[in-house]
Amino acid sequence: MERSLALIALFAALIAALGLIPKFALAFGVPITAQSLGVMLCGTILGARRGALAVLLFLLLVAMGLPLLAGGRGGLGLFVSPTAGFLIGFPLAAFAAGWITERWRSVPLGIASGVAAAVGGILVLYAFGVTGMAIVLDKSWGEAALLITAFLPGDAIKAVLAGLITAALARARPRAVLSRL
Amino acid sequence: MISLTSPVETRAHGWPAGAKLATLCAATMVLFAMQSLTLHLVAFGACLALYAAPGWVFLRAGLRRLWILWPFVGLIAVWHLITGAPQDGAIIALRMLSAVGLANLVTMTTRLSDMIAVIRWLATPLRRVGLSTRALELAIALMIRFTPVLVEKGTHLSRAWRTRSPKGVNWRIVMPFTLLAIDDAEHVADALKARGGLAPGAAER
Amino acid sequence: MILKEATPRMTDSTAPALDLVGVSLRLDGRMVLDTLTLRAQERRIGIVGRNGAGKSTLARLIAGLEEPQEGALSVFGVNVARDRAKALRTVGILFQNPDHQIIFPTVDEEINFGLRQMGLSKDEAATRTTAMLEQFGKSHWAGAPVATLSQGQKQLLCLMAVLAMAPRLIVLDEPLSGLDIPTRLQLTRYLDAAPATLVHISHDPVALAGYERVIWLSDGRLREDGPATKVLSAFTREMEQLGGRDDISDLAG
Amino acid sequence: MILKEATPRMTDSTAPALDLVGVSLRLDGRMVLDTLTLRAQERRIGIVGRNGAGKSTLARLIAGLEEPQEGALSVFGVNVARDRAKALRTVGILFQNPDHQIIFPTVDEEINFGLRQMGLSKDEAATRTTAMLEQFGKSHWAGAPVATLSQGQKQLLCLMAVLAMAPRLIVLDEPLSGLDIPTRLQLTRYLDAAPATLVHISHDPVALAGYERVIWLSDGRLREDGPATKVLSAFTREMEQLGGRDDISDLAG
Ligand SMILES: Nc1ncnc2c1ncn2[C@@H]1O[C@H](COP(=O)(O)OP(=O)(O)OP(=O)(O)O)[C@@H](O)[C@H]1O
Ligand SMILES: Nc1ncnc2c1ncn2[C@@H]1O[C@H](COP(=O)(O)OP(=O)(O)OP(=O)(O)O)[C@@H](O)[C@H]1O
Ligand SMILES: O=C(O)CCCC[C@@H]1SC[C@@H]2NC(=O)N[C@@H]21
Ligand SMILES: [Mg+2]
Ligand SMILES: [Mg+2]
Repeated sequence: MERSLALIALFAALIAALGLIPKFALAFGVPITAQSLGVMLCGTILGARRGALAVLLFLLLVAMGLPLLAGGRGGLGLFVSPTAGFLIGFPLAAFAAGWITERWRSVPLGIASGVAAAVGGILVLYAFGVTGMAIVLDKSWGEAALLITAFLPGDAIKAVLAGLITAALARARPRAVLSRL
Repeated sequence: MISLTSPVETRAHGWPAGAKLATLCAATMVLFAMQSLTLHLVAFGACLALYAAPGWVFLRAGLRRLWILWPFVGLIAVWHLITGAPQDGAIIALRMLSAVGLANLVTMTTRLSDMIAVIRWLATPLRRVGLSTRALELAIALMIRFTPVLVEKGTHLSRAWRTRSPKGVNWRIVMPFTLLAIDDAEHVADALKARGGLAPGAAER
Repeated sequence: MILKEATPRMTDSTAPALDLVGVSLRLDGRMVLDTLTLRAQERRIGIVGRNGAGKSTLARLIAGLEEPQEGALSVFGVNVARDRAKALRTVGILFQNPDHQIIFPTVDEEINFGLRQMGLSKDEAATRTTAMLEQFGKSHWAGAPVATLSQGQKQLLCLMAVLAMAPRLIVLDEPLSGLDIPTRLQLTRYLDAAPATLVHISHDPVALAGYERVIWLSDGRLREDGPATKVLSAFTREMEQLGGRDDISDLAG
Repeated sequence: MILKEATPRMTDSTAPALDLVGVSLRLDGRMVLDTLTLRAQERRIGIVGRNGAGKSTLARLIAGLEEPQEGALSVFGVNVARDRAKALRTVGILFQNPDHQIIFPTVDEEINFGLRQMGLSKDEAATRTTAMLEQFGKSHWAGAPVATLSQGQKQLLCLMAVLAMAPRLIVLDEPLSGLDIPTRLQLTRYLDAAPATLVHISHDPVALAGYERVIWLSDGRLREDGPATKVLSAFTREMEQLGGRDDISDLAG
């Protein structure tokens, strides 16, 4: 119980720490950021439920006004900005990544978690992100989807990294990879 | 970014945390609504004055924490100079500096326990319907704790590296740092458990 | 059933301070503690043994942070690993490494936390924190960031945090190792006078000199167990003999 | 110019082991080391002082991990804070807390790292790592995960990693505090015989008994400086007198 709690808090802090890596602002208001790597890792390492909880914890503090999003942003205002869809999608992305990592055990962990990170952090997350952008920027779903291709190369790299890190951690500290306990 | 401790005890440490947070919330909303460069200059000046009020040591600590924003300010400046809208750029940069500056001010002058008391108060409806909010309160406390502690541990790690290497840290530090973070979480879990942790009965008040 | 006998449901005032029956613990496939059986009523219990003998692991078991894979363990009749709420008032632990113990960023929050966990109100906890700091002449530490304390200062802070909670039994894992001489002397007197039962782990036989009972662990097993005078003299003799060998390679572990 | 004199560009075989001229260090606005001036040629230098006196901070300065805000510091003529490549062969440090020193997850990686950084080839480094482990009778530790070592075992590992690099001067921050008696005795003999210059920080005057020079720090200032016999007896007398007071609140810091 205490272990789960500490690890959830740690991963929420990890997302915040990744926010220190400078984001790259794009004209339509959704930045390229390293923080979605943190979201993927929450899922692949902590598993579906705890991973989603870690992301929710992070979002709660962002909503409280702590400047934890890349570039030192925070506050309730973000949840009505172009980036809102992504923020809402974050916990579900972690959940999806965790769900797949937990269940897909027939391939090596590195591959399973890499694919899981891609499904959660790209497929699921983009679905929410595009919807959010379409609403806030008053664009059609197709137009918004087109804008979002700018994220693909970066997010593919993040998914690979998530797979590598998860596998390395499983070797060094198997007990910490809650998604596979 | 959230480092909770201030080098000196200020008068603001005694103010109620809820009021400080509410004011911060309101101030941030105003900042985002304001579109005038003059007003933003005034707001930023006021923010600096708040930092200066408790004295030189506090001001220096506060400015050091704001300094990490310079890449963003630089990026915004370059971008808006290229696009030919320097005034917009100045507004965005100032708004960011003021907003982060104020948020840091609140965190620097508010004890973690006071911050959590606010969350606890906000979560009152959950307890009314019989849910325990203890885990939530602890999770927030721990998350806020991890950020500065990880920075500190990272400092120790890069120091250890420098004692044995003429060059600075490289990518090989990633895994050691990850393990260090995980181990720290394990130690926190133990330390927490040793003092009652989430046990029912512990800390129900 | 043995288990039931060793771990009655209620805190029992007649139950022995420590009661271990055939306790074993394996970590990552390594037998770290091997069928320990021991029952102690004494108020001052010392634990000695070489590096890697299993002392800190035993400390964790006594504090209820780990559950034995075999056997049963209780402290004043409380099954400390299971009944965590009761364990809080029964046993406290000072970790060997202060960095493993400190959770919060400032000195007063660290002491305060345990008190709040015990159910004290905000005001009561604050009062007791202040009193504790004052008693140790450290009032000026109150809001100080823990990160700026020296190693010995951190150790003292950890000790204050444990003592403030006033549990019936305190496990001290090398409490004096990083402290300066005056602090060590004064703290020894303070601990000697403390009402709690102490389980004190140390590499320094002198620190355990007046103890009623000393347990010598060796490779996870009970090597000797008895009054301080007897066990410590046998221990010291063997350690010095081992240390006298000129072969650096005969180090523990 | 004083600075130039105190820190000549080349490693100078006649330069004193330690050369501090008016060294001050302020951390977060607090004066932690206050205009220290000291020049030492001795091969065995001890440092004593109360908790929070600034011993570990001085150790970091000597190891070149921190730069003095005022004054100049050199080790065997090397400006250790600036000239990191040379510093590596000149000075090594054993941190007070092994957790602050260990970087890598396995024992052999940890020892190997420093050797590789010194420019040894892969094979040479591996050979020296194996030899070091063997010399201390710890060959079986080679691939072991550091996380499973006990505190004392970690301390020993840190020491092996420093010794393997064979720097001219080694700063030891309480190297013996967590070690068992035999290890302590054997290591003391081993260190006594080591060719390196030692700067040994300790709370235990006995550990510094035979030293040629002992420095007593107090509140970041040089309190006394001279041969071990003289400084240690004054130090011990004052410490025991302080410790004899019945007032627990007279603790350091
Ligand atoms: N997770 C683990 N996996 C395998 N072995 C472990 C693990 N944790 C501890 N050990 C081993 O158990 C033994 C006992 O460790 P412990 O920390 O209890 O020793 P100790 O008596 O406290 O030593 P010290 O005097 O150095 O503090 C050690 O040999 C250690 O290597
Ligand atoms: N970052 C910092 N900011 C402010 N004060 C600091 C900082 N780091 C250390 N100090 C203070 O400097 C003093 C010296 O610390 P140092 O760790 O050098 O002591 P020490 O002599 O090694 O003590 P010990 O015997 O307990 O290890 C302490 O009082 C400590 O509180
Ligand atoms: O900082 C924020 O406002 C949250 C931004 C969310 C950005 C999304 S996450 C998926 C996609 N990949 C990126 O690099 N950025 C977007
Ligand atoms: Mg131990
Ligand atoms: Mg020190």
